[in-house]
Amino acid sequence: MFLPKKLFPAFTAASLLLAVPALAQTPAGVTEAQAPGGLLEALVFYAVAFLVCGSALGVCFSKNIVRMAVWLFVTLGGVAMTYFLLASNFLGAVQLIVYAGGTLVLLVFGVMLTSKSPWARFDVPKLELAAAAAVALTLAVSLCVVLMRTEWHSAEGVVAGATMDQLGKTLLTTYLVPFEVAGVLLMVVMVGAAHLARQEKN
Amino acid sequence: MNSLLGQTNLWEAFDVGRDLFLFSPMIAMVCTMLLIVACPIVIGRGTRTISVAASFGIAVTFFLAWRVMGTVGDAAVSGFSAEPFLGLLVADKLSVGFQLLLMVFLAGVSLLWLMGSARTERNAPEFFILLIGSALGMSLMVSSANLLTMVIAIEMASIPSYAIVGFDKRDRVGAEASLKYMIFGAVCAAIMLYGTSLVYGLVGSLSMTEIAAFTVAQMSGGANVTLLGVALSCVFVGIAFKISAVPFHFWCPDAFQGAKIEVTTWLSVASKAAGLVMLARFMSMMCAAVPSELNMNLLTPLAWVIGVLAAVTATVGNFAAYKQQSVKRMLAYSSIAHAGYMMMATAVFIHPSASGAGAGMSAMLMYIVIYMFMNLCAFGVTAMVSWEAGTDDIEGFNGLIRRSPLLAVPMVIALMSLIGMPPMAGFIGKWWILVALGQTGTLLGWSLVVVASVNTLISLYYYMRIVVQMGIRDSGRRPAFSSPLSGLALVNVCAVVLLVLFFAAGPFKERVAGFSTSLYSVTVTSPVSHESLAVADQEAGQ
Amino acid sequence: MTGHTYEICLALGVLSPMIGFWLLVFGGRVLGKPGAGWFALVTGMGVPLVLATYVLLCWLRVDDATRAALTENAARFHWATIGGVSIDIGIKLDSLTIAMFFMVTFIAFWIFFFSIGYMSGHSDEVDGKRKYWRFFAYLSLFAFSMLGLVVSSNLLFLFIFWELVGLCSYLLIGFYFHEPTPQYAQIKAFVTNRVGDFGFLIGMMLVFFHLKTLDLDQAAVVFGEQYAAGSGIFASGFTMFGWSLATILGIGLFCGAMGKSAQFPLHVWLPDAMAGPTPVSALIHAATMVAAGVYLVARVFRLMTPEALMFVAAIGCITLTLMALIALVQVDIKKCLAYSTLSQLGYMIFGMGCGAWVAALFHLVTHAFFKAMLFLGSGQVIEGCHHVQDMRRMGGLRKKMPVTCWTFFIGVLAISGAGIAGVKVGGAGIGLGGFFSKDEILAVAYVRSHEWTSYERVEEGHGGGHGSDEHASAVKVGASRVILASDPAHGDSGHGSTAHGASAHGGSHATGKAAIFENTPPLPKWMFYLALATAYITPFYMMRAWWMTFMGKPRDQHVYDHAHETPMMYIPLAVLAGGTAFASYFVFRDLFAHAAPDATDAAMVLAIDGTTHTPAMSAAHSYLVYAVGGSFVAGFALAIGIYGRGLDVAEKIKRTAGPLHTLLEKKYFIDELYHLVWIKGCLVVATVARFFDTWVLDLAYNLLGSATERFAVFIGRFVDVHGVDGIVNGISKTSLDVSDVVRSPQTGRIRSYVMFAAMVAAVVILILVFKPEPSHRLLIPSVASLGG
Amino acid sequence: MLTIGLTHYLIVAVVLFCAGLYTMMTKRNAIGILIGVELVLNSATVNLVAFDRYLGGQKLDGQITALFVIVLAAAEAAIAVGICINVYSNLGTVDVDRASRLQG
Repeated sequence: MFLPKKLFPAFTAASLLLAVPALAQTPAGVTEAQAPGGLLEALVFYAVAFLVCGSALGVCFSKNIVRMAVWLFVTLGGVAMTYFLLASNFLGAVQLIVYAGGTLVLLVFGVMLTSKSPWARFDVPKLELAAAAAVALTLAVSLCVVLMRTEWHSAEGVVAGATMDQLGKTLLTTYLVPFEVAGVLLMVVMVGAAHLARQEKN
Repeated sequence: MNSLLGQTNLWEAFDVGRDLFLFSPMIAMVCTMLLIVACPIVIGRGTRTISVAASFGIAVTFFLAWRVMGTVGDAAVSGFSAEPFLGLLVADKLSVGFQLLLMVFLAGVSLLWLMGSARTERNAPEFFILLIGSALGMSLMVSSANLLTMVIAIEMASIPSYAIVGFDKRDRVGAEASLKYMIFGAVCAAIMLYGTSLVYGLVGSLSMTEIAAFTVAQMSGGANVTLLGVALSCVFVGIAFKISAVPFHFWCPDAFQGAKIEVTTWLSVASKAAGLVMLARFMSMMCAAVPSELNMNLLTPLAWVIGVLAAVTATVGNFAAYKQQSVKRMLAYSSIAHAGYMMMATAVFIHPSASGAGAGMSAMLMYIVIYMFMNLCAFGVTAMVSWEAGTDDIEGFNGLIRRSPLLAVPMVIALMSLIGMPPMAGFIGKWWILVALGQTGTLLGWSLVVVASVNTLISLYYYMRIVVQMGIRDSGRRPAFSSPLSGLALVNVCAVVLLVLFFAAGPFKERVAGFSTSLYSVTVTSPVSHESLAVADQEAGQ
Repeated sequence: MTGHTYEICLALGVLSPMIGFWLLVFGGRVLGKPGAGWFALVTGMGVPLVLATYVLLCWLRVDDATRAALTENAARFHWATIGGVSIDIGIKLDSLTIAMFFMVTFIAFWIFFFSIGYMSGHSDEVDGKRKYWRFFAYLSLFAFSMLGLVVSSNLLFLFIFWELVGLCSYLLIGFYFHEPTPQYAQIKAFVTNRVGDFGFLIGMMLVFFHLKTLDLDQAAVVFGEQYAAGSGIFASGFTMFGWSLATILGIGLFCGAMGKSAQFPLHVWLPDAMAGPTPVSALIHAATMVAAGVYLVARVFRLMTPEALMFVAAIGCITLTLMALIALVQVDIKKCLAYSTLSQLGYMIFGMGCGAWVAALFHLVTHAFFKAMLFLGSGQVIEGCHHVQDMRRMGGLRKKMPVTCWTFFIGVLAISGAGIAGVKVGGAGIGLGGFFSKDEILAVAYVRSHEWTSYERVEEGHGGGHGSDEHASAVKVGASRVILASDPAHGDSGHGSTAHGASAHGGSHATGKAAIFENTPPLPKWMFYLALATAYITPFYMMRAWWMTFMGKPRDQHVYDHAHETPMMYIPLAVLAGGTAFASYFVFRDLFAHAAPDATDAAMVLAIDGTTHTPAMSAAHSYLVYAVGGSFVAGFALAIGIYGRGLDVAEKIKRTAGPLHTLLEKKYFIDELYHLVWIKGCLVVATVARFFDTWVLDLAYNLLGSATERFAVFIGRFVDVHGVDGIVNGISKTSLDVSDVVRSPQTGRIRSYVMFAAMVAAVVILILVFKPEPSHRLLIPSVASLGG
Repeated sequence: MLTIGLTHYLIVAVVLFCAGLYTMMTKRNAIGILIGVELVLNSATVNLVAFDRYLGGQKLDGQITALFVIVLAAAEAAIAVGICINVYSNLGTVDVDRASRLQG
């Protein structure tokens, strides 16, 4: 692991700190300039990108599950910040509330419920790690190459961020069907998860 | 699809009543689930109560699908606005027909479950909710015309499936199976979503028609389509997972062996069929986006990819089935092989040459129908044998022909049908697929004919092992079977259907062919210019 | 009899055994031991035989025009439309069908009869009672399938019945499934047949796509038209091994026949199939099912190009020679008959390839009679000797089973082609079965190989010389013609022969036919000489078998003491012996000759009816007739000379011949060769695959240890495989090995699944991204020439 | 470099994607694999939002899709945790390498 373990709470704190300028930069998201730029944005972006990538790698290389969960939390926070940077405030909030606040907590519950000692390690053969790293690196390189080569079909530049009003309307009109389906899905999931996790009375 | 943000009254754009009617079978499924949720509160959670409610729901859904079937014409009928559900869902003969079929199959599986696991299971409401939930997901899969709905539908079909595979919580193997299924499924879904996001970036939309039009335009325009290829490959991972195409088939034998046999029956047919129909819809939209027949060879690389994958899938499935001791696992591998055959048909209707338009499509649909009955029959017999013998090993079939001829005869018919022996419907299914492949007149088509035929030969062995096992006399004289009457009825009806479908192949084929016509009547306004097509033609000719 | 009565009768004849089958399945147990057999005899074959006889008699009474009308108007029922082609269920009503139908029912009836006696001897089984009815149920199912095959008017339905027949064969070979040999044999038969059917399927699909029909008649007409126009399948330009697509069509269909009729590379299953009950050998593996291949070739004869026919002839020729040689050294009575069957089937196929359409079918019928009889005789011997099949332990049985002995002898005479050359009584030659049929095949082969060029000239100037040629033709060959001529209804209309049929048939197809006729090359001379030489071998090994079994002194007193015969079993023998003696005088030859003109649209059919002979050719045929006619004398003399006094002389020869004997005894090591090719070839593939697998997947686990271990296992398996022999073991073992390879990623560890899938995805993406050119240039041109 | 464009975000997403993939391949804890899945899903959402921002015009499809992805992730996590608990109570571990009774 290339980051000292002791530093991870510090990174968490840094992420929260970094969220502030990000939030400040796009106050309501409506009146954003057509071409935001400048040094500030670049700096913020690189900080956030470093946070996201670093913590994602932290997830990769952590040996125990609790650390992984914490790193994931940092990653999710960082992703939320990228949303803010992209002027998608609502999505950033959802990311923080639902993802970091809900899904991650669910996973942590899972961790707690399924390990005798949360610090237990499962070692993986070195060669296997190497193979996985090779696959991941190959993919990373090829994807980067192809993404940088691609010319995107519309280069309209940056557009104004959406308001929650617009999002809500679209969600409940155009995307009404998937919305309802997602609702049904959640209901089914609730039933299924409850069934699986419930203690059977014998 | 158009964003409707600017419109003042959104609901004027479409006929709500009509659309609700067109999609009423799915709404009925949701209502059935709600009914089952309500039952424990109002009446009680006894298996009988729940199964009555579920059968009522299935019947209503079937009836509604039947009614809708009568009203959808040959063309794809759209819901909500000019485009179906704003291009998110379609209702055509294909999707509604699939729902009809699904309900029949669902009824069969439920019956099997009630005879089997239900006897020791106290959680009928959960089981039915999950089962119907996955059925709803499959219905959505075949109706979706948009990558977003497609993804959601796949999840809707998969997530309850994970849960029902490990439904029996006292079952170690089931737990392991559901874990593997879930992990593999989650990974594939994640990759698919990543692909979807790339597709969105490239196309600017997730509507399948627009994706198809964009793809065709790019390819004929000679643009660099690498990223599109990568993105579509990632999307295909999700579909391949549902179809269990090699190399995304790994979950299939493990999950199928570990699951309760009723669940295996359900997944082996319904989820694969839904995946295949979805693939078929996607491919036919691609075809529709190509403006003239001459340019069909634009899509040749796509056909080759799917064709080769199909050939590998069939071969791997058949070979892997060889050494299996567990009949369930053997049938799981055989289902991989059959998925391979069906994929072959999907690969070639990308070439709708004048005479063969839709041949691959209707061949595949026919095969699905036949496959449903033969698998229900084979799994039904295996289920009853394994309940009796306490194991799903092949030894359980020892001397079945003497111990229970009413199980052995349908099994022989089902196995013969799976092999593709003549007097059973399986032969017709295979024959039609071969015809569709041959009709393309391409190297690909004929290579697939050869591969499929050789595979049939290979598969002979392991199916025959069961037949031989049934004939072999048991050393110890075991008593005759006491199988439930309804179970015997179920498998025997399936066997008879297999024979009937063979002899009534003509009308059957015409009916099924009707299901596929709607796909080809979809017209896509393609942004492809004629100059770019000319370029593509020249290049193809070189 | 008018209208559709013919079809109704035939259809009832087909359905009756089917009904019998179902009744036996559900009520066989009730019927009990002899009851089930008698029931099967009546429903399975009695009813069809009566109907067949009735149909045959009616058919013989009507004139040609009526027959043509009946054939034309035979009912067809629409079954399904595939790809715009309508497929009909119907009955092919012509002389060939009726003759075959009668032949099958007649012979099968007596074999059923025989079985009742034969199977009752097997009461020592634990559940012999159930087995008993099951046997007859299978036989009935077979009867249904075989009759269905004969009457099918459509290639698809022919194929369906064809598969059913194969299934019945599978079931019946493995009837004693608790023993290992039948189990292997049944799988071997099934698989080998499926290999042939694979070709059949390809051929059928070519017919379907290029001729746009599966109806036998229509296909032939379209084929002729396409040939004449140089369109359709003749315009494809596709070639493989130098064969055009049209030729591949014919060869593909012939592949099916190669499987069923056990022709050379696919012959391996038939000798092993003798593991089944003897009546089954008689019925299926001598008289009917194996003949189905010949019947198929006859039916699709008009779809065969000259090249395809040459291929057919070559395969037939190779089979007939090689198998006869193997028969020389067999000591198992059934195996000996099996190889003789192979050789005779080779004759039929060879005849078909030569164009001796009529003669080959004629030989099919005569062979069916005498070979069924011979097999039943051997069954009687085996049953009487308590399942001893080794001829070296028999000897002198004529005293214990005289009827069997002498009926067997008639069979030997028949297969040897015994007759008195050059003598006629009342206008008919004197001879048994093969005397006429085999010699006719040889005569056609002679014409094709030696006088083909002159034959063409004669064909051109045919016009007036009809009558005189007829009289000048070879005496012996003339015998069958005389029967033809004796029926005034069709003495003259040119139906009996060759390319002349075209002139009677009308102008439209004539051009096409004539052109093909011109393109037909002469037969290589070696083929004729091989066939001729084999005609000398046949009598030798048949006489050898007979002598070793029935004559001389008993070599095993124990066996001799137990030997006996029962009337239930020798009555059929006697009847079939009568059939053998008179089949060649009966209407079969006549009916085939009548069916022949239909087969002249595209290719040529030769029949020795005199009409094709110049006086010079007839003279040549006369020598030939004496040469062949004498063959049986020479063969018999040699056999008696060697085996007349026990086995000592034979042993001596065996020792002298050494390696040659081994070669024959081991059947040219063909099984071993298959084994080698399959195993080794597949192992190489498997090794490569496994090496890849080992390299990619297991690298992570433990590199060297695992690899070494796997290698060791491999070597072990490799050696082990060599210890096991037999093609079935081979194929299944190979498949199991391949199975191991394809299942090896299925480790049970989900992580390795994910890794495997991700690796594949990574490789795909890598290729996509770093490929040298954009994908739109990677278009693979469609090969439009392959399909229609 | 200093002008932040679409590609920058896409590359962040690629890193997330590959990190997730690596995690899925190397973690023996079932929940660890799920965490890898979450990373991949996040990469998809980053992509979607970035595309929406830079190419989407007035449409909000990307953001909406991202919302649905988050919902799907939650649903999947819920059922996954249920299954993990079930596996744990049956096998006594969530080590996926030890859940290999079904094989071949």
